[in-house]
Amino acid sequence: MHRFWSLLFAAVNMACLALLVVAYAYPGLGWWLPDSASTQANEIDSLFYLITGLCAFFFVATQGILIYSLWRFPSTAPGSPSPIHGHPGLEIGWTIAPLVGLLVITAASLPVWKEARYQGFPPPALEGTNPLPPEADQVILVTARQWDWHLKYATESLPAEGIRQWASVGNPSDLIIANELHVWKGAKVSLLLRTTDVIHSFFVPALRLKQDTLPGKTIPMRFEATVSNVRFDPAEGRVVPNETKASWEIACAELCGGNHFRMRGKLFVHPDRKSYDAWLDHSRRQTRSRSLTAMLPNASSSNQKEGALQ
Amino acid sequence: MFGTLIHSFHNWFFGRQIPAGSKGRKNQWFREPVRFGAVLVLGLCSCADKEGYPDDLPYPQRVDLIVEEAPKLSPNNPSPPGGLEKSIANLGLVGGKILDPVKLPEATQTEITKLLAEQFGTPAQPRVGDGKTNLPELGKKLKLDSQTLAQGSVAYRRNCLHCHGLSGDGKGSSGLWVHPPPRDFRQGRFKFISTNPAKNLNRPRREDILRTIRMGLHGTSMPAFGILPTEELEALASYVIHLGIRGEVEFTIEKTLLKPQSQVLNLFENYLPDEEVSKDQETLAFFVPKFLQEIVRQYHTAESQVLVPPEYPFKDSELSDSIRRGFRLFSSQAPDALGCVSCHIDYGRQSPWQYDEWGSLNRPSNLTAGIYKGGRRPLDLFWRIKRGIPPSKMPAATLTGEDEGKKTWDLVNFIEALPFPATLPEEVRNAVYGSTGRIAKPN
Amino acid sequence: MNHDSHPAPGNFLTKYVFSGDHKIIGIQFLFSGLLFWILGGLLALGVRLQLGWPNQALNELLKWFPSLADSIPASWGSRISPEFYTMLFTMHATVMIFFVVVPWLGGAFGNYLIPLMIGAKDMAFPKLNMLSYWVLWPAFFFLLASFFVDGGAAGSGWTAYPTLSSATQNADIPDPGLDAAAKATTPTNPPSPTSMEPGLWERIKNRWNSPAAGQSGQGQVYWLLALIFSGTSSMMGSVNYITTILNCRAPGMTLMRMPLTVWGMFVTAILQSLALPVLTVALIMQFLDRTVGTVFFLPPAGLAFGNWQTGTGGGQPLLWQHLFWFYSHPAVYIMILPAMGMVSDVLVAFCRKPLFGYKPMVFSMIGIAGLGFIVWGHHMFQSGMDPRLGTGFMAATVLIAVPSAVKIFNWLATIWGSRIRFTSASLNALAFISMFIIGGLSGIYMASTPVDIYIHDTYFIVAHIHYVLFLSSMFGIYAGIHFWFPKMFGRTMNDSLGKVHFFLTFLLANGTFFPMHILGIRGHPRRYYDPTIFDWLASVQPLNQFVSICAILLGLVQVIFLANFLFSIFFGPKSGRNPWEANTLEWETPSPPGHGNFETTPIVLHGPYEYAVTTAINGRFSQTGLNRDQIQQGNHP
Amino acid sequence: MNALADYPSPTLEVPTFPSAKLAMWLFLATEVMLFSGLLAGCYVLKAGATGGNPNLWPTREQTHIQPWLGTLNTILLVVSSLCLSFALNALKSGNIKGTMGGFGLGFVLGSAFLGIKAWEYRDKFHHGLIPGSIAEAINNNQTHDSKRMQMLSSGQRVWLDLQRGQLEKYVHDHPNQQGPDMVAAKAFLASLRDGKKANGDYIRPLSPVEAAQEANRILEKYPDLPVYPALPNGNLWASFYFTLTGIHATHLFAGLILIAICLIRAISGGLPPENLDFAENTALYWHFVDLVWLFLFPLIYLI
Repeated sequence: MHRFWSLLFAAVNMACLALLVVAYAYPGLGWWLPDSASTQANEIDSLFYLITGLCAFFFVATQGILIYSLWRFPSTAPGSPSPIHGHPGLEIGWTIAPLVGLLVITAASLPVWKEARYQGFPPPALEGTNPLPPEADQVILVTARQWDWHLKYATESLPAEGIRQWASVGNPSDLIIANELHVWKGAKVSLLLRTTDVIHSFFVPALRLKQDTLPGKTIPMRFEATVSNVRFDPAEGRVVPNETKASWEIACAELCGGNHFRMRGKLFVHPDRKSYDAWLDHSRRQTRSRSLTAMLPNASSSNQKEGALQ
Repeated sequence: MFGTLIHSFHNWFFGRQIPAGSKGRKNQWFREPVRFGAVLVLGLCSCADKEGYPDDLPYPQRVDLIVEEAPKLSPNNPSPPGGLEKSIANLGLVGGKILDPVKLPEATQTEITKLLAEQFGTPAQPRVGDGKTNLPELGKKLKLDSQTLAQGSVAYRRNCLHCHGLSGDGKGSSGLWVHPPPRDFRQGRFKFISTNPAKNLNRPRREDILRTIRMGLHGTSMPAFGILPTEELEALASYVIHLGIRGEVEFTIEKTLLKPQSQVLNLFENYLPDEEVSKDQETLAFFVPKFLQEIVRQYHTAESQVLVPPEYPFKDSELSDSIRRGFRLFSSQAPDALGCVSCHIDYGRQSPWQYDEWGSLNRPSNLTAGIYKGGRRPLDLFWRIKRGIPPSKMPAATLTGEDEGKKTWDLVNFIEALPFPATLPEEVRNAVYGSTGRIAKPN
Repeated sequence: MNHDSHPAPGNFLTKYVFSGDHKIIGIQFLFSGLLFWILGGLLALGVRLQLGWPNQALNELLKWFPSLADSIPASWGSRISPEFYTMLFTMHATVMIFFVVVPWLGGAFGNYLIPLMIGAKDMAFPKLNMLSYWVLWPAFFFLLASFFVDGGAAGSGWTAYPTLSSATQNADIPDPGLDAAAKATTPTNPPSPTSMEPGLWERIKNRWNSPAAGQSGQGQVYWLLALIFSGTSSMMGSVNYITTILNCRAPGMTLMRMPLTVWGMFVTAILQSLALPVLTVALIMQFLDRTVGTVFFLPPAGLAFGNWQTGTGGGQPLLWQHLFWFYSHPAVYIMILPAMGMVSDVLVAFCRKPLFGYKPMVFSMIGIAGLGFIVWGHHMFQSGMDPRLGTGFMAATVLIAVPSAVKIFNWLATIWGSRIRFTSASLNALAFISMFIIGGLSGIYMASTPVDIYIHDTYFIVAHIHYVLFLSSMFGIYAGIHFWFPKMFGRTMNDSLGKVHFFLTFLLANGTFFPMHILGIRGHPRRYYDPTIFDWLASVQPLNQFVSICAILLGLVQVIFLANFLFSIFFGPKSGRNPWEANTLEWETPSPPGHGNFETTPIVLHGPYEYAVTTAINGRFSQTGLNRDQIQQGNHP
Repeated sequence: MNALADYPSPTLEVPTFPSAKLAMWLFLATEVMLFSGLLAGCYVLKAGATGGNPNLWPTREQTHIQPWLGTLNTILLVVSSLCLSFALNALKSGNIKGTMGGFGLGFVLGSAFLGIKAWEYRDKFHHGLIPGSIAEAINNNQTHDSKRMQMLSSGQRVWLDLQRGQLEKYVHDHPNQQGPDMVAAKAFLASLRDGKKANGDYIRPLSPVEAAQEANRILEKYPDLPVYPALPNGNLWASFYFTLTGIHATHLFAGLILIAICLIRAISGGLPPENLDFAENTALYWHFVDLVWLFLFPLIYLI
């Protein structure tokens, strides 16, 4: 009977491992990490694989010892156990071994964390009078509320009073869209996250970007997209997905009420600034238009475009 | 045979402690969970995740109070969340008029339910018209065919149900907790519409409903659904119209019949004045399809009655003059002023709460915040000014004269600039935000 | 406390209900926990039902259970409503953590085992002990009552982050209709000034009824009250445990001769007594925010919900997270350290071999507890706190993995070369170790701050916490119940049924919780009512369904355990004093022990794990040095 | 004392520290954590709200804090602690009268503390210092990043209502007064109303922020007018004040009950020696509560 139990332990653990391997080996299943589309995403993924490798090693080693022991040392086995109370050398060894592994992980994590979060933190750009945060190509204010994301795109230069003034008041010409994040490939995007009601969390899986929004605070974030998934077609007046048809979504990752799950947005990465500018220009014209006829012909041709109307 | 089985199981379970055989039948308890489990597994495996309402679920009959007339008062506070119904029940105390549909004779209630079910189907198979009467071509133009509606009902259940409720009553489980309360479609009234007021049509265009769904209502809890596929949005709009029509038929009949001494004839007189009815046609069964047709016709008319704004008359350099004129129109000083500020007190910062048609509390928008429920495009503002928001007592602007169009654009310019102190001319800025020392600096 | 002040109980009421006897109190905790375990499990099934089939019509899903289907309001459109769903998972976590695992480990096993294992006649303060149980009853009341108040039970997650949980609408909201009516009937102008000022009580009452969202309704207030009371109970218990362990040990029972179970309880009690008050403070602050209108968690500019605003604030929502996690991270250890101790004892008794590295085991427990106070920030890497703090917390968090690893290796070394008897108790203990490896390793992902950016608040966390709390702590509890059941009730549980239960639970629990890792890697956020609205999550919906089926079966399988447990109390075979031939002191008492536990005060001569002793009769030394025959006959020297 | 009591072996370790005292020390450790959590939270919030700028915190004048009352309370508590020490000493030396006196005086002083505290609370309520409905004086350095807060919020509405009510009552109660303060009161009252003049012209009422500034300006000139001031971070201050002192007062109340029990026991036939633990623990607890007050006093009354 003891064989049965050791086999059970072996089977369950191997099944768990197998599930991971299958999920990794068959990307078509969609059971593994989603597309990665930012510099930060690639680094986080590498780190993820590093940790997975180390964990897999410890997992196999410890579970292997456990299962082997169950197989090898049942009460029915001949002989009797030896009364060992401990072994200082072993203790020191197996204190240091995991410590080394963990230090490796820490060492690998630090630069990525620094890259992801220290940039612009604490936010000097918010305090001073800089028109733009240093090295940012694009500034987007994300205002979360129950239950959607309002994104404000700066369409002209920011006011002299600084970016905080822009975030609070803004320009009349700013483009405000719900739930659509438009950037272009290679742009250094500076996001300002805030909320009007409760804590939300701006989660873009494809960018491996996640940051809570705190009531009363404006939190800066940075990212740089490395893959594009759409382009703007001026002839059709709408955003056209690439052949790969990657649909990248934005979600809320912090419970924000009954409709928490409903805070869905989309990420559109344009191939270049030109495409983005064309989209911005088009959307602005749609938004600022004072003539019905300028908008009507395309009024119901595409929701992508219509979504930009606000 | 069975007894032996139980016996051996008994021994296995209790070991050798208990004498065999004596309590065999009592072990039935153990079979229950097993049966429960088997049934559950079978039940679960037999159903995939099928979307949509169950087929046998009917639309619920209206039992909540009807607000016939909302009070004129402006109370200090909004109704507490979850307290809307209680608040409505008290409206009678403060000068409102409420009617209780449950007080209708039982036979009438049954008849209404039956007729509504005939004309509008169930949540799973919604339709407009019973399929026999002559709605097809109008219905098709409005995309009210049963296929679109069925698609809409699935999308509605997924996206809208928990706020707007099964019958569109705005009392879904989440809806109780949000301010302002989700729209109750059952009166067929919509706030943000762009039809021409000349025809006295209080119907939305499909595009108006679509805009609300796409962009949400900023300043309320209605999210933007712009990233849903176009077909789904269209289907949703159709289904919302379906709910609106269904609710309106029910609402109208109940509201009329609940008045003292009223009868079916009053319905015809009030709502179908052109209809020639004989004595034996004075029945609900005759009224409902006719009335339904009338409503659908109105929706259809509304589609072509968009209120087209006059061409924008100003150059960029004239903007600040236009804002100044708009400011005067908005205020109450100038001779032709509209006095918007008497409701949008302190430019909306101290707006009082007011009852709307549904008996819930709302307040005029805070225009210094730059948040516009009905949309932020200049066109939306234009429509709000020219069209008003009738259900919540915002009147349409009574601008007259030749330069009516210009004046409207002046107002639009002023309202657009209001949230941005830097863009306001100095005297306007001082009037709105106080002199320099008293500005509440936004940062 | 002198034993004379605690006489043997006379009547039924003092014996079984208002008893000061630690054994009765332990069993009271055990049974209360059992009831809440059932409730918490059912709540979890509700969550899984929704997640497995988020769009399915409920009356079809539940077609075999028409009464259940009928209880869903028709206005919900044959669907669980999102508010109800948030309530389900919030209450599931709250019940399981604060009303099942903590009362079971600390309350039931702690109470039952500490005096027995250290050779004391009872706790140091029997009446305080009794009070610590009965203070739980107000908590039970508020928790259960919250299901029936307006808006249902708390729904802002067990973490209850402000401002979702705490925002209130208004300082004085009379019902607008009635308010206006009052104004209309008394048209005095100006209104009498005194009537403008609502009384304090009225303000509290109005605020109580004026949540900002469905998640901060009266249920939240009840939740806060329930937690304040359960915290008080735990605090009383911990003070009692520490005093008992320090002061009431039998002669010869040095600290380094205490069984690891007692060490686990001791360290847990210290953790609890130092960390819990901080949570209590946070709960009180939120309670005042929610009722009186203080602004601890309301940001300076206030909040805007829909078209209304709260008042101005001045506080910081983030403060709650700091205070909350200052307790709730140690709480994780509060919920695992006693189980670790119990598993060590169970394991050694069935391995028939001394515990490998007793001192390292003790020191690693202390190390875990000590480090446990400085790692709370790893729950908050994405919360918007200064990222430099995150770096510090990452370093501390990484360190805390080391003592856990040391424990694993010591257990493995204990098993190595032993002679394992496979019983339900030992199997559950072994499963604890195996599953704790998975739970521990998956924790490393969260320690690494960049990976946590992605993993945070996804199902990976849910998988991790369930591997630690269900597959570890619960298996520890199963092992403990199987192991000490003979001592508690004088009868043994059915071993075959126990093994069947173990087999099914082990399989199904892994089936339930392991795929959650995959969901998390895919990025499935937790607390989602309907993940299918997202394109990128469509591919994992089959996994969600698989998890749900496993979870429902897992729930059903627990019936076996429940049945085995309940029926064995009355009909199980009688056990002797020491059915497992274990060494620790509790086995030298009768089963169940009488009032005062020991016939004569035991004198402790050995450590707890003297097995495989070649020179001894039976190959072991019990802690008092008695051999099996003497213990069986009750012939103490 | 415990299971060891009846065991004869002197060679084995016997605890010397009484369990009851140990438990009381442990309990006090949890209490230390409770108050340090509270105080740490409060310090963090205050630091976050003011950023070290004392102008962003209400002054003593604005909050009607009277340090002499706090000092008096401090003295009361310290003396009551001394009384309890005295009572303990008397108890140890068998002086029952001294014991009764010590406990009795301690009880009276503690009650006096609570009485003064209650009076202070009443005073605060009277001045409209109720958490959640105090108008904030907006300082230009203060971050108000939500534009929407320019709208009348519920707290501000309560505050404005209170202002109007108070001023109307004042004007109504002093029909014959014509002084400049009455003029100011009437002007302020008028500027609070949404202003439709008799001729139909519209005058913008003061926005809440302006009203708050105006209230402070008037109060500077005419401190006797029944106007509630707008305080910088007033709501946070009130939250601190009531929570800190409230929780402390609750502890004090519990201590009073303990002292009362000691007193009753002393009166009804003296405290038997085995109850020395109880009396000692009571004193220990009371000293702790006293100690907490020594932290609260400077925080609330002096800083």
